[in-house]
Amino acid sequence: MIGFTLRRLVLLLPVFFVVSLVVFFIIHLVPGDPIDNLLRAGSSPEQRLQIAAKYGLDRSLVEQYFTWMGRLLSGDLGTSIIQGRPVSALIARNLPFSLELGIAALLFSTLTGITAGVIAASYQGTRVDDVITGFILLGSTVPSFWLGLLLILVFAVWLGWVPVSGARGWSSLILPTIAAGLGGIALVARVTRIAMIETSRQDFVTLLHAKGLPPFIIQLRHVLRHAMVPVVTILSLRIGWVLGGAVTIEYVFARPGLGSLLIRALNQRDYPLVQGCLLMLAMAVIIGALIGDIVQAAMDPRQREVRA
Amino acid sequence: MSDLLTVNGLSRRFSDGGLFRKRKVFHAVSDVSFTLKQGEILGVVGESGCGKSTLARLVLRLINPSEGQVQFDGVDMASLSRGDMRRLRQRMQLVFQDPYSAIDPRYSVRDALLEPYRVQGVKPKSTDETVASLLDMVGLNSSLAQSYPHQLSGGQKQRVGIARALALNPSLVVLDEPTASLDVSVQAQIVALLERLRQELGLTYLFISHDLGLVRYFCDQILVMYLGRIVEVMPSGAAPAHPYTRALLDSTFEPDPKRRRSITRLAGEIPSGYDLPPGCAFANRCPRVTDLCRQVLPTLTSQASGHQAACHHPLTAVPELAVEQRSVA
Amino acid sequence: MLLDLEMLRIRFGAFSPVDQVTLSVDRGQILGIVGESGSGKSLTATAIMGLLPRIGGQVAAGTIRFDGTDLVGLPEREMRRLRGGRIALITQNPMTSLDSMMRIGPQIDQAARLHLGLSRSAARARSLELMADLRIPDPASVYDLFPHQLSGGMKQRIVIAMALAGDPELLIADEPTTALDVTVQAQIVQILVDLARQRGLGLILITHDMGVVAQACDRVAVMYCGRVVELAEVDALFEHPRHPYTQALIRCIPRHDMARGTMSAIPGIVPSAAAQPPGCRFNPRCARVADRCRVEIPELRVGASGNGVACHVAEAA
Amino acid sequence: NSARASESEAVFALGNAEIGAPHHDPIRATLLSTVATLIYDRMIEQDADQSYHPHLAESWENSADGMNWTFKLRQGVRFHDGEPFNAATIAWWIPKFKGSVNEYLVDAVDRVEVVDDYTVRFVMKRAEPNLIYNLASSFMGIPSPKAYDAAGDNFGVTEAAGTGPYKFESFAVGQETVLVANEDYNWGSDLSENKGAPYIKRLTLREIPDASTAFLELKTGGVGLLLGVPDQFLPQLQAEETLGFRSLPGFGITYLAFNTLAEPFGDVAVRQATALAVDQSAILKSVFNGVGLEAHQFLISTLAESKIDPKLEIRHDLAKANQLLDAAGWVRDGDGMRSKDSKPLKVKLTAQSETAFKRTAEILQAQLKTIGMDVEIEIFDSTTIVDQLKKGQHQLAVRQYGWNNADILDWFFSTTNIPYPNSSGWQDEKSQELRDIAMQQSKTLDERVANFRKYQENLIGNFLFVPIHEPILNYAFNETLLEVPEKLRGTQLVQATTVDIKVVG
Amino acid sequence: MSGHRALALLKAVSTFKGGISGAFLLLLVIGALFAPWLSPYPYDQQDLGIMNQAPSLTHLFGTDEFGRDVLSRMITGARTSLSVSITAIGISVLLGLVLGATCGYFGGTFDRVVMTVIDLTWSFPEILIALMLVAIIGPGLEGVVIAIAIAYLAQFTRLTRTQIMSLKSETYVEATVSLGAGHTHILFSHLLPNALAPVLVAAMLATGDAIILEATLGFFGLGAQPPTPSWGAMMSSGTAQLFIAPWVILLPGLAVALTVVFINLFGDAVIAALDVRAKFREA
Ligand SMILES: Nc1ncnc2c1ncn2[C@@H]1O[C@H](COP(=O)(O)OP(=O)(O)OP(=O)(O)O)[C@@H](O)[C@H]1O
Ligand SMILES: Nc1ncnc2c1ncn2[C@@H]1O[C@H](COP(=O)(O)OP(=O)(O)OP(=O)(O)O)[C@@H](O)[C@H]1O
Ligand SMILES: [Mg+2]
Ligand SMILES: [Mg+2]
Repeated sequence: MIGFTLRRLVLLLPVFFVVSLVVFFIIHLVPGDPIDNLLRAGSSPEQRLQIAAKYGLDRSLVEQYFTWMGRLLSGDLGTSIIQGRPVSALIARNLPFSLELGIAALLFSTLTGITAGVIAASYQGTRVDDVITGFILLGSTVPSFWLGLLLILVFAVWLGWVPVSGARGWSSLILPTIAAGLGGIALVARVTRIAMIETSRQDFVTLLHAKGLPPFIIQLRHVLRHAMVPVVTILSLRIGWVLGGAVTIEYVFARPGLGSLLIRALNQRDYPLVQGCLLMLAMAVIIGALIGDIVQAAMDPRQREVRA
Repeated sequence: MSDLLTVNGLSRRFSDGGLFRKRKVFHAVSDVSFTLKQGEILGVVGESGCGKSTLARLVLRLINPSEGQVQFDGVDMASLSRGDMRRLRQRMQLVFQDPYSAIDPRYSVRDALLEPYRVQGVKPKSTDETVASLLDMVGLNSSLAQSYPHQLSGGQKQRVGIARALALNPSLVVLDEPTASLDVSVQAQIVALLERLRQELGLTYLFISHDLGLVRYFCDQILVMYLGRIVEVMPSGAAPAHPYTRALLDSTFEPDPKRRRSITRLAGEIPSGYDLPPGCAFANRCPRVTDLCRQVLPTLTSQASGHQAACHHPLTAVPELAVEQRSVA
Repeated sequence: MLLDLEMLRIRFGAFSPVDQVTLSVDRGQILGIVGESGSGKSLTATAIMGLLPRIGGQVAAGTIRFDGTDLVGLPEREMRRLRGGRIALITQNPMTSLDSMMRIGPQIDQAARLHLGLSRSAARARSLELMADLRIPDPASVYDLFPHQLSGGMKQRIVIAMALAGDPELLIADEPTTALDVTVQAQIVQILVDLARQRGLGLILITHDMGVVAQACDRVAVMYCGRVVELAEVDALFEHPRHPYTQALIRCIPRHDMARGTMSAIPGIVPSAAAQPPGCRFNPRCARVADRCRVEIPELRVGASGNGVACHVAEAA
Repeated sequence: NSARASESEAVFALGNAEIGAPHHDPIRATLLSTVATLIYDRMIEQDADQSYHPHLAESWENSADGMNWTFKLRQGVRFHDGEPFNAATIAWWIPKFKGSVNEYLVDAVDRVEVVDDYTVRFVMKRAEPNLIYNLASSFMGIPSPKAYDAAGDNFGVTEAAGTGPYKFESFAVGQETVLVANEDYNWGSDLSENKGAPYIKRLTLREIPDASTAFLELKTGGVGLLLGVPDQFLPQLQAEETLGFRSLPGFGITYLAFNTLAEPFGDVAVRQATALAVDQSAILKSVFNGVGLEAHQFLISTLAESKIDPKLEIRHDLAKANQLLDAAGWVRDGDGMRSKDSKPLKVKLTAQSETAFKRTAEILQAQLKTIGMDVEIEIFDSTTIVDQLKKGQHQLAVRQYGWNNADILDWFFSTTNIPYPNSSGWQDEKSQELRDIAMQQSKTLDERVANFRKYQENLIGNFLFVPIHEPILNYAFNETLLEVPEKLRGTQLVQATTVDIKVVG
Repeated sequence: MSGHRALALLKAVSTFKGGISGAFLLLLVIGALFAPWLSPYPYDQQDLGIMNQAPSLTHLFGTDEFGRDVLSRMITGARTSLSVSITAIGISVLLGLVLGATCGYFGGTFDRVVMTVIDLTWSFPEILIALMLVAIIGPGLEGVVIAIAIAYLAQFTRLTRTQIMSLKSETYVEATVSLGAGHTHILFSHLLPNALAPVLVAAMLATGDAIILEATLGFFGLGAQPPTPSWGAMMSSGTAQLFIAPWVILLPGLAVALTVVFINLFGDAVIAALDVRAKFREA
């Protein structure tokens, strides 16, 4: 297992290089530059040159890339042009919020999705199945920013159960979690349901029934375990979404986060910050896929064998 | 009769793993040689995974051998260009074990039967007639031409498969367990059909099966394979010389309750093709095993005319069997 | 009789793929059910196990009497108590019959813990014993393996052990050897036969291989298109097959001593479930078809001997 | 709900324009929020009527040639870290701007001379009557030299110290800043009633980007006061009984910018026709919900420089607009759109993606259609727009500036600022001459006002822009939580008023 | 369309769910196609005298902040929303088929590289991809279309690739090879046609998601340029409207939700219908 992980990590190096290249040049393709966002009314052209020089923006792109890469390899993500703070510090400040919401939403959508998927699969083809699938479907048809506002209206304004917005304490996490997670439920539930149904068609399930095991034990202890493999795959590939996908939610609920940081940076063409955030996201995504593989291998003894 | 097919030292290995994983080599077919005369039926028997299908694919060059040559009608297939090889395929055809998946579910019987012509760029005189005569040849009603595979029974599908194989007038037909997934009553129909076609069209068959009884019934000559190697080559009626062939024979159930008899219990498990023992692959299950068997790989040696076995202690040499025997009933 | 099926009919929505199934098996007896693919063998087994509702079917008529109780209409809770306990099932494909994500041992333990109320360690001890009985080498280490680490024959033995774990009186083996190699197949049949004899189990051996039937069974039920067409002692069946279908079936098995080209086949094809002919279902393919066969469904009449045939012509003879 | 938790606590939500300030260091900042005005005091305060008032500078004097400024400093003022405030502080402070983005604020200052402990003299490079304006800017809040030098880059992030009524407690970027009352404070400015410590003892300033969320927070009491209410929300807020309102004159102008280098706007007649086609009152009503003022010239109405000859003001006159176009040879086609030499009068209108801009663009599109101009809207983010303006890729653009000084005219129209910020590409000798006079030859404030009026009259006569709207600053607060003075002081609701706000009950 | 695909569709439509949803979608498409004739008013006709009016007989769905008729804007908006999502998904499916088929059929290093990149695009939040692309490409629907296309590319590529890989080992493909067929014949006559059905069903479901994504991008001011309406743009035209004239926002929201629900229902019905055929094949 450790060997497998190590080999996969080594494979990450070229990927990292490619990603860094893509990330760097993509952001420089976007028109506009950060200096305009730095200068205010009244400043002079000399000042502009001075700032360009300070951040190396006056040099060629290739040169800039290698400087950036050089720093990167020594662990330095650079300094935000607009905010004047180290990129790593800015990410470190925002990351916990993203993680908090991302993980909560992921847990919410996974747990609810799996539960719904299991129930729907167990009652496959009946009213219960229809109602659950329909309900979940409805939840996923509403854009999350929209849902966020409606949730605030109902639960914070009318009912007053939770704060309207902010990122203080668990109570302020409830609504964003629901708004961010609701769309994911449909995905998880769908995959779970189909995987459960397919698994229950297999011979070993028939044999489990033939052993006289109660159906819910069969569903939970055996079928679900098999159904979790594709669910884990899907989830591991969505790790980027966990970290940076909640932009609209962050906006509506006035929460800080990586997504918002990145979008603001993008709007201001704060190159080092955009590059840092994107690279971090990309790495998280790749590592997420890796973790997914490992978890999957841990779950499925056949894969463990092949990879050991 | 001339040699239609000559196979010489054919081997095929599959390797597993990659850049960062430990490489494992699987010996699917090892050092197989035989010749097949025009008009003959050569049977290949062996248990699942012993390399029968791989051999079939090698013979038809659907996959490339790791070593060895295949000569078809005197031509070494390795020397052919891609285009020539594709053209040569007209003369050798394959019928599959699983008729259920041998036809594209989106193709009607008619489409399937015309595909050989399309692929080879041959224009049949009249498509309708061609389809009708092919169906007739395999004993199907021409009204089935518009049917899709899911509307046919297994036996019907297999007949379509055979008709498709025969569309381009091949000389050699490789039959890869053509009846394995069919019921006995259907199997009998198909076998009878194959026999009739062989006589009418002068076909040569390479007939693959795991059913020794069927092979002995249908074939002139039998190759017995075990873990990728030929362990015995024998005329259809001969008594087996290799203990493995013996075991195979003993394991078949005679459909006659009066002849209930003891079954040879083989000890041990079939070794994996990944880590083959140095000696005889059957050594760990063989009742006649000696140290020699475990260390030295036996080669095919002649037992009688047209009968060879790869065994250090062939059965004809020692008539008495010291085998654990148990009665079934 | 341990198990007695009488005129069983299985219904899926509007159509009944299985009808007029009458058969019985006693303790220590081996009943073979033969028939071509789709003839309703598995459905019959499923019905006995009470698992039809799971695949959307139901028993429409007839009785399934197990040790005196009719299983038809038995509440699911009680059925569950029988299932895996007094009645056990072995399915066709050992490759897919085990939960690939669970270790071997606990899968065997399950039935013993559920039906015999054994503790974890007692169940384990019992499983190891069973595995040893089935000649699984080194049971203790196999106990902790995963299914994919075993060969097919070994897996099928595990499946058998699993079936035995609940200490059944009736064992239904649905084509237990089809997916196995010839040499392994022989061993598995051997094991099942030994079990029936030694433990006094009633064994229903479902197969499409007349050879297996001839070698292993005491009695045979021949099925065609969802119906039992002949029910007989095995010797009688092979010596004097009465139903034309049985006769034809025996004739199309290749034997090495037959000359090439002498094997005879049954003409025509098995009718699809949706297009069953009226009267005797075999009539379009039957060599001895009479007018009556085309209109009137022959009934299976079981005599005092327990043998019977569903054929107008055979009865007349 | 923290705002209710303790009697003397309150939560304010920052206005949208203030969101995203990365730190509270006034010297380095490009964006400062209200927070900075609470932590730091300035030498001079500016009131809503643009008048100047002493704060840390008790009085000041500008020499006749404009080359010397002398400031008398307030005594007894202490920084939060206990350091005294005196002339040495100023002498340390002004040079700190060198090399920063805010250098231009004190660009004209050659050096600072310490006259005595509480008197400093700025020796100027050139006369700069506008210095006083600069000193009232929030970027001129004075930090504690000791704390500043010690904290380095972390100043304004993890710690901050000024002399203001509030002390810095914590700051979570993009989220909130928590401040506590400076109990030693007794040097409140002229603008505040309360010269002592503020009434709100613990003040949280939150950043809520979405206006609806902010509104709902205010309504539910999660926030006591909104610093900046979007115009679209005003009617909605006004319908709420528990909410109170205050407003201040605006701080900028929404306008339509021309690119005189891109046809057809090189032609003054087309520019004038376009300008006359714009109906400011309709826009005020529909886009801004009647909030704010119609703009008919380029400067905010509280500036004296805005009082130009009324005849020159740009006002809706459809008939004249059409006349002008007819005269210029733009004839109407069958579909009502104009063309000249078979070139259709089709133009691009660039606008920013924020709602107010988008809506203004939409309504302008409809209004310009009435003079036969076919307008196609293109929405970009603000940085891309700047890039386009710089490259001269635009024709028309809906823009807004926030600046309460007439020198904005120089910023936008001086030849030296081509291509950006003078993205209109305006190059005219007469205009430039008037600009030079206004910018460099005004010795006194009155002279400056007169010169700038002339400069603006020239620009308006050339129709270089269409003034549209002068927003006013709106503040809403929850009356069950806070008591806000009737009359707000200062150019925005900042320190001056905040110290007077009381917590209800 | 081949015989049994038509059959599957027929089967889908003949179920209750499939019938209702099919009818709704058909109406929607007709509405979008004939928008100019069906709209009671020009979608961009402003009338400041009747701003933000609640639904009435003259304006069934009320008016918006410029006094424009909301119903007319929604009908025209359907056109934008549908064409954006259908075009985007269409591009995505086409590209996905090409990439997926190439990767799945030929495998090797090319496959590994492409799939790594593809996975990356999939795991990246669509909204970020879209924001960057729109910034690069410029405003308007093109950017949004391309962004949505890229966001879904991974899904179709993966699906096609898996399909092709499993089909590749089907016996009938080997049968074709043994007949002497070349790559082109195998890919175009066997693999792609058989891989198509699940990809098309997935595409249909994705079209629903794409409508939501278009709406979300509208929230960030990306997409349809005013005065062109799209449901997304209407929904997010300043959330202030929610309190002033909720119908301006709620009705397009409802339209999006309904459309997505019905697309999903219809997709399910089609899947079920296809499944029946698959079962039939097994029997
Ligand atoms: N493409 C391949 N890659 C790796 N291993 C392969 C490949 N093809 C076949 N094998 C392996 O080679 C061995 C022989 O396979 P083959 O299909 O020839 O057996 P067979 O005798 O036809 O068995 P069966 O009776 O089950 O059809 C098997 O163990 C199989 O796993
Ligand atoms: N779940 C089901 N729903 C509807 N019909 C079914 C179902 N299962 C089986 N059948 C039908 O019942 C008939 C008998 O099936 P069964 O599985 O019992 O056959 P079998 O004799 O076991 O065949 P095989 O030898 O192939 O296993 C078949 O024709 C099949 O079409
Ligand atoms: Mg094979
Ligand atoms: Mg069966």
